[in-house]
Parts: sequence; C-alpha cells; structure tokens
Amino acid sequence: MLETAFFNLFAGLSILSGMGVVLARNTMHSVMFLIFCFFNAAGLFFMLDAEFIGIIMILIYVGAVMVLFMFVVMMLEVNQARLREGFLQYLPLGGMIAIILIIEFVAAAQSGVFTEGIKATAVHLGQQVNNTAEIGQVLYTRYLLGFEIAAVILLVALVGAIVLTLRARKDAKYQNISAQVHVRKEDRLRKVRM
Amino acid sequence: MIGLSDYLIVAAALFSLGVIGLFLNRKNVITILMCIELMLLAVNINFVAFSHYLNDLGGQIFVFFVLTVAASEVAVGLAILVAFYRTRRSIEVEDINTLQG
Amino acid sequence: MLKRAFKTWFLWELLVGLSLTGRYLFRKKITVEYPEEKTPLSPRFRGLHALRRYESGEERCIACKLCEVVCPALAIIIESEEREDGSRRTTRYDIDFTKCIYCGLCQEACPVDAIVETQEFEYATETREALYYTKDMLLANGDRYEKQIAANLAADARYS
Amino acid sequence: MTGLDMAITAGIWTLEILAIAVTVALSVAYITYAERRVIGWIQVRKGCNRVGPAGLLQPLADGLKLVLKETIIPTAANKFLFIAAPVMSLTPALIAFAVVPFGETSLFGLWETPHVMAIAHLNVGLLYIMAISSLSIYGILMAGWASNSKYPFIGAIRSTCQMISYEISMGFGLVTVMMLAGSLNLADIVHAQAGGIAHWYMIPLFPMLLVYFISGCAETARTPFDLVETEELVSGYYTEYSGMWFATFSLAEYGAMILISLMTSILFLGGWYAPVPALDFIPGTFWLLAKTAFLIFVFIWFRATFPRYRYDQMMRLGWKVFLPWTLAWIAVVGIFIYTPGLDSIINFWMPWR
Amino acid sequence: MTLNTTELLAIPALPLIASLVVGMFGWALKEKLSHTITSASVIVSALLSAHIFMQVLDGASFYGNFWTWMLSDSFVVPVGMMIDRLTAIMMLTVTVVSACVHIYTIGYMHGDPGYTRFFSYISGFTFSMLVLVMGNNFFTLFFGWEAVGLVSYLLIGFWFKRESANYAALKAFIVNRVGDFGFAVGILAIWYYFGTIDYREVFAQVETFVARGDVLHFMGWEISAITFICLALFVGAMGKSGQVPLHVWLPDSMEGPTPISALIHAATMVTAGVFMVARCSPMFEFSETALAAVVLVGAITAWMCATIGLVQNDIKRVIAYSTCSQLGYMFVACGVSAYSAGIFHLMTHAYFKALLFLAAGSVIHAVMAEQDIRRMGQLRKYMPVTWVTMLIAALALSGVPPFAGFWSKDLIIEATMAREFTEYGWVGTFGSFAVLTAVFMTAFYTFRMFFLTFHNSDRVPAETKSHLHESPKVITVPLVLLAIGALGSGIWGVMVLDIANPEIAAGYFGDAIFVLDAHNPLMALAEESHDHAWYHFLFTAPFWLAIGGIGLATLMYLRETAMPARMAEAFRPLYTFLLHKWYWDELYERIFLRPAQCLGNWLWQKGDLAMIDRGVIHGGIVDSIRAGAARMRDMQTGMVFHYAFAMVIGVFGFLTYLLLKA
Repeated sequence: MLETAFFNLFAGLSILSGMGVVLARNTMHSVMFLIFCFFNAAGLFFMLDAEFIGIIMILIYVGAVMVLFMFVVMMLEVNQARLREGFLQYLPLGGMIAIILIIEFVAAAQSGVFTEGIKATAVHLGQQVNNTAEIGQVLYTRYLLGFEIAAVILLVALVGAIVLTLRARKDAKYQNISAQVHVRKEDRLRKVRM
Repeated sequence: MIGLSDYLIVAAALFSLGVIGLFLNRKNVITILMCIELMLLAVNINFVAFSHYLNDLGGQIFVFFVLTVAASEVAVGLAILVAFYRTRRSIEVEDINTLQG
Repeated sequence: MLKRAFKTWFLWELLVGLSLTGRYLFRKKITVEYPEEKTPLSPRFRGLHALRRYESGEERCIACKLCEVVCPALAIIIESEEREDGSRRTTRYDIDFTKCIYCGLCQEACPVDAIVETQEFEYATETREALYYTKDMLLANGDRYEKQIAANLAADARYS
Repeated sequence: MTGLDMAITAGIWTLEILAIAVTVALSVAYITYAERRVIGWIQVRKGCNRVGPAGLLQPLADGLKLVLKETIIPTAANKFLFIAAPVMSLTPALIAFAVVPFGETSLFGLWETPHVMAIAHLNVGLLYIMAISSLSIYGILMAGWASNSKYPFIGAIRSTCQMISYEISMGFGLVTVMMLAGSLNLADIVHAQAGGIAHWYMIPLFPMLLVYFISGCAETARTPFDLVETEELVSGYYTEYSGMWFATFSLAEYGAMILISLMTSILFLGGWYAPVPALDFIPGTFWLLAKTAFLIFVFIWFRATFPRYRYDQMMRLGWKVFLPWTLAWIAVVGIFIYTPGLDSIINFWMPWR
Repeated sequence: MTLNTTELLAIPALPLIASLVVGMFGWALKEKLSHTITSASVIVSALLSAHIFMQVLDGASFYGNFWTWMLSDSFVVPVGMMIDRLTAIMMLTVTVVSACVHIYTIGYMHGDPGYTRFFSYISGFTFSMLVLVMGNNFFTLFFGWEAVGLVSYLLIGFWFKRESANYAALKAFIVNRVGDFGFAVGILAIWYYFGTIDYREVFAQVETFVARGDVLHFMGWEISAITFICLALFVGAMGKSGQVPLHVWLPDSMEGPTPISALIHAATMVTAGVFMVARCSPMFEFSETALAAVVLVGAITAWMCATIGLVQNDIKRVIAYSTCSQLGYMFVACGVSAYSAGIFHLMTHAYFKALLFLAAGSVIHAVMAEQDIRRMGQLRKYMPVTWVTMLIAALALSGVPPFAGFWSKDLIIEATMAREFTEYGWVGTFGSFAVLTAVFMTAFYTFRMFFLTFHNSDRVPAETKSHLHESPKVITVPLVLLAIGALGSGIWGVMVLDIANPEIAAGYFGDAIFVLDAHNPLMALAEESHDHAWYHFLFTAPFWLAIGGIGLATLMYLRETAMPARMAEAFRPLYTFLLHKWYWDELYERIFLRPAQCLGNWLWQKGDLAMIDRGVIHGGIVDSIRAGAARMRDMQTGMVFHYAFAMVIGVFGFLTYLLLKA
C-alpha cells in the first residue's frame, strides 16, 4: 500500500513535471521542471533498490548538468516570445504522434513480452545488500573496459567543450603567483656601493 | 502491487513527452536538448526497472554509461550552442542551416 | 629549499596570520561602553556652539560678522542693528547645525571670544528643526557652560 | 504494519526531524552571536553584550527585527522564482542533516547494541551529502536570476562557478576517505577511525583535511572566499532581498557552515571518538559537538584573519592547486593500498581489511 | 622460503622513482643532486639484488602476482614477479654493471647539456631491464622488452643535434620492430594455444601440449605449433640481441655515449634475447628445429661478426662487432641446450665487455673524442690504470685462463662439440667449426685493437697530446671494480656457484632451467670423462687458438708493423669485403629500401595519379557517386524536427513488429 502510494506520487509528479518541461513558456521554468522530474525519477530508482544510481542521478544531473543548462539559459539573452512562435501550430501533429506512440508503448508493456519469465515482483534486497559495493564489484571487473571508454569519452567532451568556448584574451595579464610568493630578498635587491 | 510494466509505462510516458517536446519546440535548441535528456531519463528508468526485476546489475551499469554519454552530450551541445550564439546572436533552430544540403 | 617546501605545504604563512589574530583574541579589550563610560575630552574639543557674555551680563558679540564670513559651511547667519545705547549688537545670530562642520574657524575668527565651541556633543534631537539654533538658544548655552568654557580657554591659553 | 505502528513511526520521525531542525536553527542563531563576539574580541572589542545577559538575547532580537521588516519584491523580478530561491537554498542545507550521525547510544542499556543517532542510516550517506550540498547552488542561481538586477546576477554567476569548482576538489578529497574507510556509510567511516587520535584520518589524509576544509570555506562562501557577496557587488545575490527572505539566506549559509564542520569532524577527526580511548566515558556526542564547535570557531577565526581573495586567484587555487593535489593524493593512497609491503603501513587506518 | 616482497619491489622501484624525479625535476635539482639520486638508488638496488642473490643461493625463491594490469574477459595480464636462480644472477649482473656505469657517467658526461636527462634515462633503463628479468609472465617480459628498446632509442639519439645519431637511433628502432613483431606473434601464439601468459602455467602445460601435437599451417608449410612459437620468440631475440640478419643496428648504436654502449649495447639489453631463450628453455627443448635454428643463427653471427671485427678501425665498432660475435656464442650455447653455459657467458661477458667499453670510453675521453685507433698509440704511459684494466678485459675476451671469459667460452665450445643433433647433424658440425675459428679471430682483433691503442707507434695528433692524462677517479674506480669482475667471475662461477655442473638440477641453476637429458651436452661431456683439473685448459683447442690469435696480433702489430698493410694489399678484395661489413647495409638498401621506394613511386605515379585521378574521377565512378550524393543530400535537411520524425517512425516500426510477434 505504502509502496503503491509512493510509486504513484513519484510517477505522477515526474510525468507532470515532464509535461511542464515541454509546455512551460519560460525556458528557465522548463529547466526547473526538468530538475524536479529528475528528483522524482531518483525517487523511483530508490524504490527499485538502486540507491546508488539514484544518488548519482541527483549528483550528476541536478548538481552539474542542469546547472550548465541554467547557466546557458541565463547567459544567453534570448527573445522568449520569438522562440514560442508557432508553438500551437504543431500541437495537433505532435500530440497525435505522441498519443499513438504512448498507446503503442503501453500496449507493448502490457503485452506480456516483458513480463514472461520474470517474477511478478522482485525480492527487495533491503539494507543488507550494499548496492554501491555490488555495482563497484561488477563495474571494475566485467565492465572495466566500458568504464574506461566512458572515462575517455568524458575527457574528450571536456576538452571539446573547452576548445569550443575558450576565447584567448590577448589583453589579459596574469601573474605568476608562486613566483611572487617564493621571491627572496636576494632575487630583487642588490647592494650597490656608491 | 507495482510490477515491471508500471515502470515501463511511466518511462513510456516520459519518452513520449520528450518526443512531443521535440515537435513542439521547433525553435529553442535548449529545450530540444532538455527533451533529449527527458528521453534518456525514460531509457534509464527502463534500464533500472529491468535490472531490478531481472536481478541483473548490468542494467544499472548501463545507466552509468548513459549518464556519461548524456553529460558529455550536454557539455558539447551547450558549448556548440554558446559558440553559435556568439556568431549569430540567436539560438533558433531555423538559423542553424548552413549544414543543410 | 626544504624549509620552503615545508612552509608551502603546511601553510606556514597562514598559520602565522592565525596565530597573530589568536593572540589578539586574548588581549584586554579596549571598548568604552559609552553611555556608562565616556572618554575624556580635550579642552580643544569642538562640540556644540555657545555665545558668551561678559561678567557683567553684557553679550560679547559685537556683530563684526567675521565668523559669518569665515564659516566654510555657511551655517551662520547674522543680522545687526544699532542698539538704543548706540552699541552695535546682533539682532539675529543663528547657526544651522545640520550645516555646521565643527571646524572651529568661527571661534578662531572671533575678536572678542564671543562665539565658542563647548565640549557638549550629546544634543541629538528628534526633528531637524530643533537643530536650528537661534541667538537666544546660543546665549543660553553660553550661560549653561560658562564655567567649563572659561576653564578650557584658560587651559588652552598658553598655546595660543 | 498496522495503522498505529505507522502513526508511531511517523511521530518518532517527526520528533527527530523537529529536534534536528530546531537545533540547527537555534545553533545558526547563536553562531551569528558567537561570530560577532569572537570577531569583536579579535579586534580588541567586546562585541554585542547589550540585549540580555552578555548579549545572549541578541540573536532573538535580530530575528524578531528581520521578521517584522517589510518584504520587498522588485517589480521586474520573476515573483515565483524570487520567493522560491531562499526556500531552495535553505532546504538542502537542512535535509543534509538527515544522514549525519550524531553519535552512538544504547539508550542507557535499553538496546543491546548501540544505535547510530541519525534520522536516516543511509548506506550511501557520503554520496547523499555530496548530492544534497550540490543542490544549494540552485537557490543562489535562482535568486540571482529572478531578481532581474545586475549585481545579484553577477553574484550568482560567481557563486555558482565557485561552488561547482570547489565541489570537485571536495569530492575527490572525499574519495580518499572512501578508499580508506571502504564504505560510504558515515557511521562506518567513523567506526574505521576508532581507537584514538592516531587512527583518525587527519593523519594519513592531512592534505585532504586542508583541502576539504578550505574548499568548505569556499563552498559556503565564507571569508576569504566571500566574493559572492563582496562590497563591490553590493552583497551579491541577495542584494534585492530584505526581511525574512534575507534571513533565510543567512540561515542557509550558516547551516551549511555547521554541516561542513560536522562532516570534517566525522570524516577526518574521528567523529564521536575521544582523542584517547581513556576518555571514552564522556558521551560521544559531546566529542563530536566539541570538534564541530572548534571547527566553527576556526571558520570565524579565518574570517577575522584573512583578507579576501581576488576572483581569479580563487579559481586558480581551486583548479590548479587543489584539484591536482587531491588527484595526486588519491594516487598516493591507491599506491599504498595496492602495493605489497606498503599496504602494511596503510592497513593501520583500514581496520576492516 | 620466500623472499621479502617489499625488498623485491624496491629493486625496480628505486631506479624508476629516481628516473621520474630526475626526469621531471632535473632542471631544479641541478647536476649534483641528480646524479646523487640516481646513482644512490641504483647502488641500493644493487645491494638489495646481492642480498636477494644470497638468499636465492640458500634456496629461497619467489613467485607471485601483485596487481592486475589489464583485464578483458579471459585475457588477464597480471603484474608479478618470479625470482629463481636465473633471475637472481641476471638481477645481480644488471644492477652491478648499471651501478658502475652510473658512477662512471658522473665523470664521463660531466658538463654535457643533457646531463640530468642522461641520468634519468639510464635509471629508467635499469628499471626496465629489471622488469624484463623479474617478471613472471610474457607480458611483463614484453613490457620490459619494449621499454628497454625505447630507452635504447632515446640514448642512441642522445645527442639529437647530430644527424648520424638520429639516423642510428631510427635504424635501431626500426630493425628492432622487425624482431619485436616476431616476438609479439610468439606471445600471442602462446596465449592462443595455452590460454595464459604466465610462465609457470605455460611451462607446466608444455609437455602435454607437445604430446597433443598441434600443427600450424603457414603459407603451405606444416609446422608444429611449438616450433612456430619458439621460432617467433627467437625472431624477437634476434632483433634485440643483434643476430644476423638483424645485427645491423648494433654497430651503428655506437653513436650513443660510451656508457650506454657499455650498459645497454654490451652488458645488459642485448643479452635480453639470450635470457629469454634460457627462460623459455622448457619450450625450446621440445623443438629441435628451433634449437637448430638458434645454433645456426648464433654460429653465423659469431663467425661473421668476428671476421668484420678483424679490420675495423673505430675502437667502439671493433668492440661492438665483438659483442655481436659473443652474443652469437651465447645463442650457440642455448641452441646446443647448454643454457647454463650461455647464461654463464652472459654474466662474464657483461663484466668484461662493459669494462672494455668503459676503458675505451676512458681512452676516447682522453684523446678528445677521437675514436679511430689509427690515431692513437703509445697511450700506455699516459693512462696506466686504463691500460691494466683494458688488458684484463682483452685477455678475458680472448679466453685466456684464468680470466672470466675462458671458463664460459670453453664450456660453450666443448658443449657445442659434444652435442649431437639427430636431424640436423650438419648444424652441429658447422657450429663447432664456427665457434672454434671465431676464438682465434676474437683473440686477434682484440689484441690488434689493444696494441694499436696502447702500444705500436705514437700516432696521436700533436694538439691532443698536450691534454693526454689519466682519467679522474670517478672513471677509474668503476673500471677497477669491473676488472675485479672480469678477473674473478669465471672462477667464481665455476668453483663457487658450480654453474658448469652437467647435472643442471644439481648445479647452480637448479630447476630454473630445463634440459631434456637426451640433449644435455654437458652430460655427454661428463661421460667422455676427463677430470676438470687445473691444467685441463692445456688440452683444449680454444686455449691454443686464443694463444695463436694473440701471438699473431703481437707479431703483426708489435714486431712487424708493416705487415698489416702488406696483407691488406695482398688480399685486397677480401679486405674491402670485410671493411664494408660484408655489404649488409648495401644489401638491405638494395633489397628493401630501393624496391620500397620504387614501389611507392610507382603507386603514386601510376596508381594514384594515372588511375584514380585521371581514370576514375573523369571516368564516371566519382561523377555518378557525386550525382547520387546530391540526391541523398536532400534527405539531410538539418532540421531536428525531421530527424525526430524519422526516429519516431523507427520506434513505431519496431514496436509494431514486437507487438505482432507477441
């Protein structure tokens, strides 16, 4: 009962905020809705005994990715009204496609393809099993190569983002702080006999 | 009781919302990126749900990889956007047309 | 070189700074708790203005208007007429204390030591109007603080 | 689970939450008082001593004043986000305390095994703290943006850059702790440091202690890293705030400061263990709070001592000094753990191995 | 009894750390601190190696993995060590020679602008070499193998402003790649057949594997798998150890500073191939073809390089060809299954050849970087210490008792003559002939060089003469240390370590080397039975041949000094042939370089320009592709909307298929 209630809460809120992302007039509000959506998805992950993934979801998406979004939304002075032009024009088509899509999805989910051979309810592993340790054990052995590739992808993205946005300012002057701190009397002063 | 299909339906709904978003927001690249994030989230929910019900950690590992790729995508995508904005003073999709064949 | 590395990694300079402030933490405090305690004032302290009288009761001011001229803030307004006994006296001597900067030039300029500054500084008011002092109020100040004024002038006399 | 059980559980939870929230709010109030007194003393002043005995009622008077003040919302502001911002910054600061263990107690022998005193005894406690504290950016960012005014905006951008940058080195610093403790559970981390001051992680991870604590200063935007609210920005992202909403920001800031101090005590200073086992008869909570209090004092001490960094200097410190240093230390700890021969040294701090 | 892990790890770790520190912070440490750090670390590691060696003598050993380096499904690469008697003697040799060279370098490289860099390199080399010998699997061996190759490349090209040094470095690198390719193929073949790359596990499986008789079809040949593996590994050894036909890089590597020639290109790195063959003795033993190949290649090298050495004029080149030749000896020893003799010769050779090089370096140092022996002579009176040490080294190299070289070389020659191949009898005969004649030539060219340098007539140019003086202590002390090794290591090996014991298991090496009883030439030797009395050498051919060689050299370069020129005139074609090193370089240029260049030119002119550019582009393929692409391009509208639409349709299709299937 409690589980159902929580599931309904998280699922409902995530879908509602997902709608908010799509429909909000202000991009900033979209961002906020998306953050909220991620929170609820994290709640769903907790219910699925995937606490590590849930927390990581918050840490990475909410703590980093969405901040980036917010930053860009804030920094780019965008004409919101112009961006909303023609919004309703595509609503019928988009809505129709989405409705067909969701009908098919639901039909597929209910068709039994995904439930055959799967226990109706999985056993909750509870507090005893440490999800983090389990993931670590699998990640660093079986999926090590994938993990390393993911790391390289991140590195490339990092370098790429910097390369794309960095503008070298020729007029900027920098100090060499450690040189300043480490300077000694002998380096700067010279005794001159007059 | 909550079963696998319930999670799948939630994910399906989120995925469809992402698709609608792509259709509706035909100008704002940022919103389009966010819609893609929404779709990836739906995929992640599926992964975790299957991982739980099949009792296989592989699903959660894949969420990990999806997260990585999503983060890289956002970083590079937004960087391109910023670079684009600098030259065109606009982030409208219709202005991004130099690559058109 | 080792010494320098040690200093860098153990944040030596920061520790020096912290120890300095740490020492001050235990210093004797020098706060004067004002309404109860007051700091002693210099005889030259420049507070609220006052107009003095001679011992006879005659006001000193002869309406030479030197103070009005010298006042950098234009806070002093003087009007004068001949009195019945033929002496030149002010009919109006106002100081606007919202303008006054307490520079003491009026006191310097006065040839008869009429306008002086007392050591009084607690004259806060609730309205701006109350800070506009007329001749009567200034003379009253003079009467009130005459003893103190005289003492201060005497103390300062050998330096001027 | 019957309805009664649920009601009782809910009641206990509410009590626990209230206890912590109220304590935090009160501590925040009195930390402002302590800050004024300590800085006063360091500046050879007496500090506030008027309201109540020794000025002890000063925080309450301040609070009353702030509550009674008029709340001004600028016309051009985005009203919803403007009001949501302070809430968004206070919430993470408070809910982070949910996993902090304040000690262990067997409730005078009522329980057979000692229970950890925390609202939620989470397996991923450390990650939880990191995730939640990364949320506090949003309050500031929203405040800056919603005010629709340039100073708050610049302040918000600055503060976001600052917090994100220092979060990275903080996170990597915590990785070393995880490596030694072998757990993300805060209580387990404390347990791994049992047995006196030599076992505390401040010994093998001394540079990380420095990095973590200094990054904590930056994370909470305390001096010498309080560029977010410098005079040049007319107090930064909360320029447009007044009254109670303004107070909420301060509440969040001081709450974060308490959290950082608590976490430093738990992660590096042995949590609720006494420096020497002989002193264990004193309740652990006392030790934890004493360490935390000392660290808060150090925060205040910093503020009274150091001048403010320039912005580029601060970013340089975060990215070019702390980040490489934490990475290097991770490598060092890793080498110690995995090299035969050297592992016997590090095993001293890894009793679970 | 196992060894202390920390101690074992410290041996390679110390030089590594020193190398990294000096390499990265050399600019700050300055010269003095740099050489102190590196030399101290290597000396400590030499002392630790000695300690390990002592423990190993007492029967201790070590086997274990420390880390996992790579992991991909079933392919696991551990980082581990295997310390047995073979490893221990190698460790000792490597670290001791390296320590001497470190000290020597302080004097030799003094004032060079790349001083700290040089120290970083040689410490790094010591680390790599130690990894090579201490590893417990083929991958660590390969890592060390490539790492020493890298350092060798860096050091040959150390004076990178000199063009010839750069070319020599490139040559060494490229020729080594040829060998390394074979080596890598061998390792992969091992992994393919055995499913593991761990020495112990592989060796344990060899017997059953051979019994199974896997056969490999390679370009129409049928070749047994074990032979293939061994031959592939041996190709690697040929590259690294400068065996014909991959020997051409070794003489050119003399472009590097002399300490490097001593350490890398004489004492340690080039012997890695011998070490590897000995290490893999459990595999080579089961392939007579491979063993015969080893003997053949070794014998050819030993003989051919000795002939080239007869006429060379560059002091370092003479020694370099001698190194090639001696390496040939070691391989012959391994090939005739006298692995212990090969390793023994490796050790003695390390001492006397390093000494020879360092002494030559001392000479070069004194005569202002002149390397041509025709411009030396009569140096004895200027540099007595160098003279004595060089004499010891020359006697050792020639194989005069009781110097180190005699004991090991004699053992090899006797073993070669005693070994009988069942299938390849002619190889054994050729091997015996080659090693015997080479002894004579070795003695001759060694003393030719020695006499021309230190005696004969004084041909030193006048301007350098004023600078002539004995080298400083920091150079002579290592010479003396190595001289002790060159003097005593042979006797020590035979008398104390009992390396020559025909019962391998009872001798020094114990179970570190595996020899089939049927192969063991030392056993055969023992059965021929002559007691190893002290005067034993009087009845051996090598001794008399060496004496003969020395005598001839004495005659030609001390007594009748006009004779060499006359002989060169008389045998002009032969002399030129030898002087041009059998025209190997020219041959390679004809076979590989020119055709490759021609092929490239041809492909460029005919293939690229004529066919593709003119034929294809204007011939229609490209045009039609271009036209097709123009139509395809319209599909790429650049509109996210359209892409999304396509994606959605795909999802539709997939879902519908799924539903229909269900």
